[in-house]
Amino acid sequence: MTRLQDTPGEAAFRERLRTWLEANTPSIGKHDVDALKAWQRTLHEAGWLGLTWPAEYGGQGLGFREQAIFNEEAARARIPPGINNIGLMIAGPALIAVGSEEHKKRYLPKILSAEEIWCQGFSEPNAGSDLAALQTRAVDDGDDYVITGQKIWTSNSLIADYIWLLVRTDPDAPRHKGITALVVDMKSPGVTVKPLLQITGEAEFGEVFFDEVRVPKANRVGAENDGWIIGMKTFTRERANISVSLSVRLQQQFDRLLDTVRNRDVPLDPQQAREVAQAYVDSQCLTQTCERMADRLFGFESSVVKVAWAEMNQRLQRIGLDTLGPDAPLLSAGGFDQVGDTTATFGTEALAEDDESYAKSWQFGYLRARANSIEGGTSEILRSVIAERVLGLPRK
Amino acid sequence: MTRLQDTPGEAAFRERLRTWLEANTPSIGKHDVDALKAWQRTLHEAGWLGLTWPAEYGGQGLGFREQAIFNEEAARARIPPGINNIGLMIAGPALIAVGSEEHKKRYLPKILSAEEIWCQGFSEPNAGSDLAALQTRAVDDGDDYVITGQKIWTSNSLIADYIWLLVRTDPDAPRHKGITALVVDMKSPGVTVKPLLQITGEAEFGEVFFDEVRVPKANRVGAENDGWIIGMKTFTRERANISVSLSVRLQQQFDRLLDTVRNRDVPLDPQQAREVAQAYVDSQCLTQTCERMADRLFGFESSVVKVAWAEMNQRLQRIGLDTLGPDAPLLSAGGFDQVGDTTATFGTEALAEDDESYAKSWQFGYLRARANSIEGGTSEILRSVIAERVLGLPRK
Amino acid sequence: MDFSLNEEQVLLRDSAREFLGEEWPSTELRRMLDAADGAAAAQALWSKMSDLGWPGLLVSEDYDGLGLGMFDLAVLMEETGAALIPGTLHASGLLAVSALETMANEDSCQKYLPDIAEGKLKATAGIYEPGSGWTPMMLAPEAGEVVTKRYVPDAASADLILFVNRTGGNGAQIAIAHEAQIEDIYSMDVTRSLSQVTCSAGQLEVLGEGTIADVQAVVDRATIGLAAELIGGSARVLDMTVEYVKNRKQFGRAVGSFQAVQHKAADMLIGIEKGRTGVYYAAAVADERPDDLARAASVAKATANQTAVSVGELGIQLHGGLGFTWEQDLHLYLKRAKAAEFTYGDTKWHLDRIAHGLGLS
Amino acid sequence: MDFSLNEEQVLLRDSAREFLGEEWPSTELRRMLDAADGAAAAQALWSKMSDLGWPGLLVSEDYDGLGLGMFDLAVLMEETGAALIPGTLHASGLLAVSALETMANEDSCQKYLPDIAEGKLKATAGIYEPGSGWTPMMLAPEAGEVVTKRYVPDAASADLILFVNRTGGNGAQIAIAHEAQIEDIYSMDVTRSLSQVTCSAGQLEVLGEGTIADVQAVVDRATIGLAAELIGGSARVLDMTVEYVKNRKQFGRAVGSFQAVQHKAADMLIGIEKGRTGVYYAAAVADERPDDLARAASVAKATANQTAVSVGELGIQLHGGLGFTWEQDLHLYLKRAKAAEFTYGDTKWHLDRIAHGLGLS
Repeated sequence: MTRLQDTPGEAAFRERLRTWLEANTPSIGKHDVDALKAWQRTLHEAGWLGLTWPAEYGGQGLGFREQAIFNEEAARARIPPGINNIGLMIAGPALIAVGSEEHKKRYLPKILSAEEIWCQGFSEPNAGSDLAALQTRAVDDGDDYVITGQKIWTSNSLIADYIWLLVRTDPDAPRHKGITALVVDMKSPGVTVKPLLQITGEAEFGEVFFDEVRVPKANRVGAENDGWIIGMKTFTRERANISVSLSVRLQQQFDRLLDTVRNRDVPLDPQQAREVAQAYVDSQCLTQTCERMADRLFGFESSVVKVAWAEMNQRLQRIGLDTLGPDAPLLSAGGFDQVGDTTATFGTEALAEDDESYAKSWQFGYLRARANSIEGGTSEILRSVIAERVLGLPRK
Repeated sequence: MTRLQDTPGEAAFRERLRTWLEANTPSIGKHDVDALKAWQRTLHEAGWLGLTWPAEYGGQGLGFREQAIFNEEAARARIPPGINNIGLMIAGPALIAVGSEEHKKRYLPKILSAEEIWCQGFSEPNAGSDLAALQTRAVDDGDDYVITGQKIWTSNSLIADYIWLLVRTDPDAPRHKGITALVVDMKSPGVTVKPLLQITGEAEFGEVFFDEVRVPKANRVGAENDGWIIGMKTFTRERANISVSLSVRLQQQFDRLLDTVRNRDVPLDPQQAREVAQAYVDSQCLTQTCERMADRLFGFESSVVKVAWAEMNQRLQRIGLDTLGPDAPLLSAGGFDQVGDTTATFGTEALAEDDESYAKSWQFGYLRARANSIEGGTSEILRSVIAERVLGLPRK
Repeated sequence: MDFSLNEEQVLLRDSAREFLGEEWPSTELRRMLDAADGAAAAQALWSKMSDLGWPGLLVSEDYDGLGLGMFDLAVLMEETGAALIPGTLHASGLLAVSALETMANEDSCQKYLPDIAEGKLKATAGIYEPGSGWTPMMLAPEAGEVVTKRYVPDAASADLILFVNRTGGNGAQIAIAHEAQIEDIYSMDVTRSLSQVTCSAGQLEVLGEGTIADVQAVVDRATIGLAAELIGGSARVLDMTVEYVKNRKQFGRAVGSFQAVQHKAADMLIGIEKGRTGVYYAAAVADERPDDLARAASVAKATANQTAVSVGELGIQLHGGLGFTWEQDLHLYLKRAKAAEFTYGDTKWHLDRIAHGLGLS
Repeated sequence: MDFSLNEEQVLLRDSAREFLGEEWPSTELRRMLDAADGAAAAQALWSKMSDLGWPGLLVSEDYDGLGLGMFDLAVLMEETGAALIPGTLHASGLLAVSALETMANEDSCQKYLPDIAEGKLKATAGIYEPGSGWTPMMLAPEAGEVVTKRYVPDAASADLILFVNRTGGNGAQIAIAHEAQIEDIYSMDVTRSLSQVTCSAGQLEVLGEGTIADVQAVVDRATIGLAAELIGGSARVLDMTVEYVKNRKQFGRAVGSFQAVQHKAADMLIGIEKGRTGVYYAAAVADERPDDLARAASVAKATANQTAVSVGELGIQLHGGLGFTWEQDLHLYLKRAKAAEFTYGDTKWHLDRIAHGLGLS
């Protein structure tokens, strides 16, 4: 019995991967879309993407362990951010689970190769936590649906080729019964995207507007009015995949924190040192909890990891910021590749997209982390999910 | 404009009181009932009790400021615990507000003199947070009510002469409409009291059982079935009075904490010192918040103070315990008049009533404080009260 | 203790709220942040505030000010904090005025305070230096050829830049920094201007002498004002949040009816009441019992830091995704809170000072 | 990493749960605490546990033990922690066994371990001394005429009391303390016996030599076991709480349907899952990668401390007044948690050790 070490097969996989990453990992800014696409294609061609996807759609047909090893090694190598994470982590797995053979053949390979970038259109201005309140309308018109409405909080929508969309096909049915899942080409006439500026100054999300957009019924996933269940499956998959990548992100953030505090002029006082040690405990426990609960993460228990991660990351970002001392709130203080200048300008311009040092700063991290307890299910909603679905408490 | 200093009248009152307390404050253990009664009588005869009560019932007819000064000076002088606090802080003020002239004349003077000790019978096993669910029945029988049922969490019930009681007089009315307030002689046939052992090992509360207890209708306070409103008034009064005394208790606890940490062999590390400083901040702010909000404390805003106090005191007790180091969980470690022996015995006997050192220990304080967020309204209920009644959020 | 507002204070508070509601709504704030004529927006507000006498609120009547105290200013600054006004009032009407009144000689006070009180002269004071942290005793023990002051509020638009320097041991001086070089630095709080200011020693015109304790007292008064601004901002965040959760519906009911939302709103109120107490107490101490100023200012700042950051974070959380948008003003309050948390000492610094005062370190 | 339980471990866990449910229900625990024949209750349990081989779980097969590892013991100790058994298994089967196997010579192992494994000999080990805190390097550098050990678990009923002493520098020894004087000390955790033990230097029979690092390793293994007990206890508190809030009705509905209750229960589960991870990880490290033992044990203990105290407090809160009664078992879990928090180093101690290992202090 060895619990901590890889099996011989896993060890060989890890060794090959590590060697490959050492030789091939580039440095790419998070806004350089073309380079990030090229990097994903390189990863895919080398056989490191879609590890758990079936081989016939371009995947590798491997297991969760290999995916976990990939995550660990990718974090270790600090690979650039994924440009098609929605496709790889949400839409792709959802299509594998519920899509038609034709859809799988058509879409999955190009998700892997980053030829087609995906986004996900679930949330609406009046349907956030209460997703079943969604109002984007799809009217039956022969071979097409005609779609009108608005989605919000759509990551990657500014660069996406396809959107994984939930629409209301039957407005008279009970809330959960009239919803349908569609794949929609973002280049369809009538689709417009507006960037949604966030408190960080970035527009990581967008608003997507549909004005009588025609979508062939062939793009429907599953049966008409079956979209709620499909949406829920997407969600648990989203949370499971997010859980795995979260633990990696928390490890990276912790390494960054360690860099920051080791580079201080003044040593940490005992309380600050304990705060960093606590972040170590948190990041270790989260990573290992993901591994320990791996077989339960496609169920409601993924909420346990998601809630814990959100709070741990918020705490970690705050520690990183707070340990910087009097300069903590100053722009370009304490990024992990701090450029050291103070040329940022007043107001939103300070937050221009190409300001990489800001994007890697603890100020940015602190602000961005505020969304962790909102995105992918608010911590309030998820705590109720844990209570009712995992612990079995009564719903009312 | 002077905000921090007493007016000349207040200063004279404070000076007289301080001199008197210095000369007269005895040291009495909290379980020495006779001595505590005698002490209260002494206080009363010297004119220091019932400061805000009308003179015709033995009070002093003074204002809130004098009461606040009394609380401050009493804390400073570390006077013994009050034996009749339920009478002085809850039943007395409630009678002044809603009692008949006859009741006031009959009961109030003896509350002040501690000739008659009072307790309060509101909570029942199935009516805790949901007080309106109370089931103790009062059946109309000519000039009497005949009472059957059970009360729980009744402070002082083991030594009380009277109980301020809510009963159900109309079981068919809506929950809030069939409740009546009564004064019941605890020596009435059919009343039995059982001590309720708590996690501290003390029996501060009791269970009170009523088995066909006859109570003259003349003992009714207010009209029949008007008890809910009277109970609510009692509650706001309870919380207001508790708020004032809480701030005094928190000051005392902070002084105790300071004694403890100053007597350590090893100096506090920076984090521990900050924890104590934070407790200073908390206790200062709570005391002054009580003064600042004095005119609002008879309303729902008393909940603000109650919730804050519960958490501050829980934190303070934990700090006191935790700073003791490896011996922290050991009995008779770190009481502020620590006896220094380790003669306590295994199990409940360790918690015998006369073990004053235990009662003053941080272990006791930590355990006792667990109830702070339950007694007098759970923090969960009170946060909803704040949200709905103070902030005006919708109830559903 | 008496924390109730007198008639004048109630009037001051209510008229300030009304004035700022009209003159400094979110649209004006946004104009200052985003538009080419941003500086004009700030200047227009300053002129109107000057008409009301706010820059001279603390200035004694001898120098044509209103001659009011820190308690009055705290009441006003709750409102200016709620409206997120730029930093000129804080820099000129509080920090510079306190520095001059505490350390400058009579002639200098005569010369500058009346114009400052009138708002004609916008002043600021540079105290801290790179590496000094927030501890005046860590200032360079004597001036080198060049003196650099960091974290100087509102220097870019100031007409008069004062330097408060250490002069060896416990000595200190206040001086005008002529021909100072101003380099903007930018903090998360985009509503306030902050600079690093450099002046050659030869260009310093000394206005008076004092002690390091005087310097600390000046900063402690500014600290109380900042704490008041933070509590005022927090109260506004709670108002916005209450309004939102009353109206936002999910699952067929107002989200404000869910316990998870209600209890967080309750925590926000608890923090605000506690923080307001700390501010009023410290302001009263500043007016009446200056010997206790250091500890009282630390109580106020420690509490205000905790309240403002926590309320700012909860306000965003309870607004859900909307709270995370640039368009909503909530982030401006959180950024102000987070930046102010480190100004004049962070929470740990103030708790350390309290602990030291209690003999614990 | 692979944290799944193998078939034997599932069997061990399930059978332990069943066994303890039958043999050590609350009534037996209460008999031990309250009744005149309390010691008999504890002894009866010990005999039955011995029949199952638990005292020898860690003892190698060479000495007639089961030869299992820390991971197996952690799985078992979650169950014994859930049942709040007295301290004999921890003292004899974990602390004393680890001390002997790590530091005693072959002859001594041969002589004592088989009887300990069989449960015939109840052993314990005294390591810490008054004033040493939880840091072995703080032990007296050499034995005086009398050696006093504090916080010795279960010494009162032990047949064999071992002393682990420092012998100057980094040296350490293990010895039998003959004719030791045992003075009971009492902690909040009324379910466990704790003593201060004194022995004259002449009565120490040395069984082997080692280093301070060995001593720390022995304690680190005991620490992981204690963390496992805490997590098992926490899981039981959550079970009790879920059961209660499902059934307790107020305002016409189960209190478990209120968000304020639900979210606290969710927090309890999150803490338990995190803590269980810490324990399993540390136990695996103890078995497979002893070089990382110190840091892993600190991760486990820091997390278990936080989880157990918080879950214990929340369990009482969610039971309302009932949770505050002596009659309910909840306080026994909280007291165990709070006492254990300080045993083998409190949270600050472990965070300090992690920080030191990360090069931060």
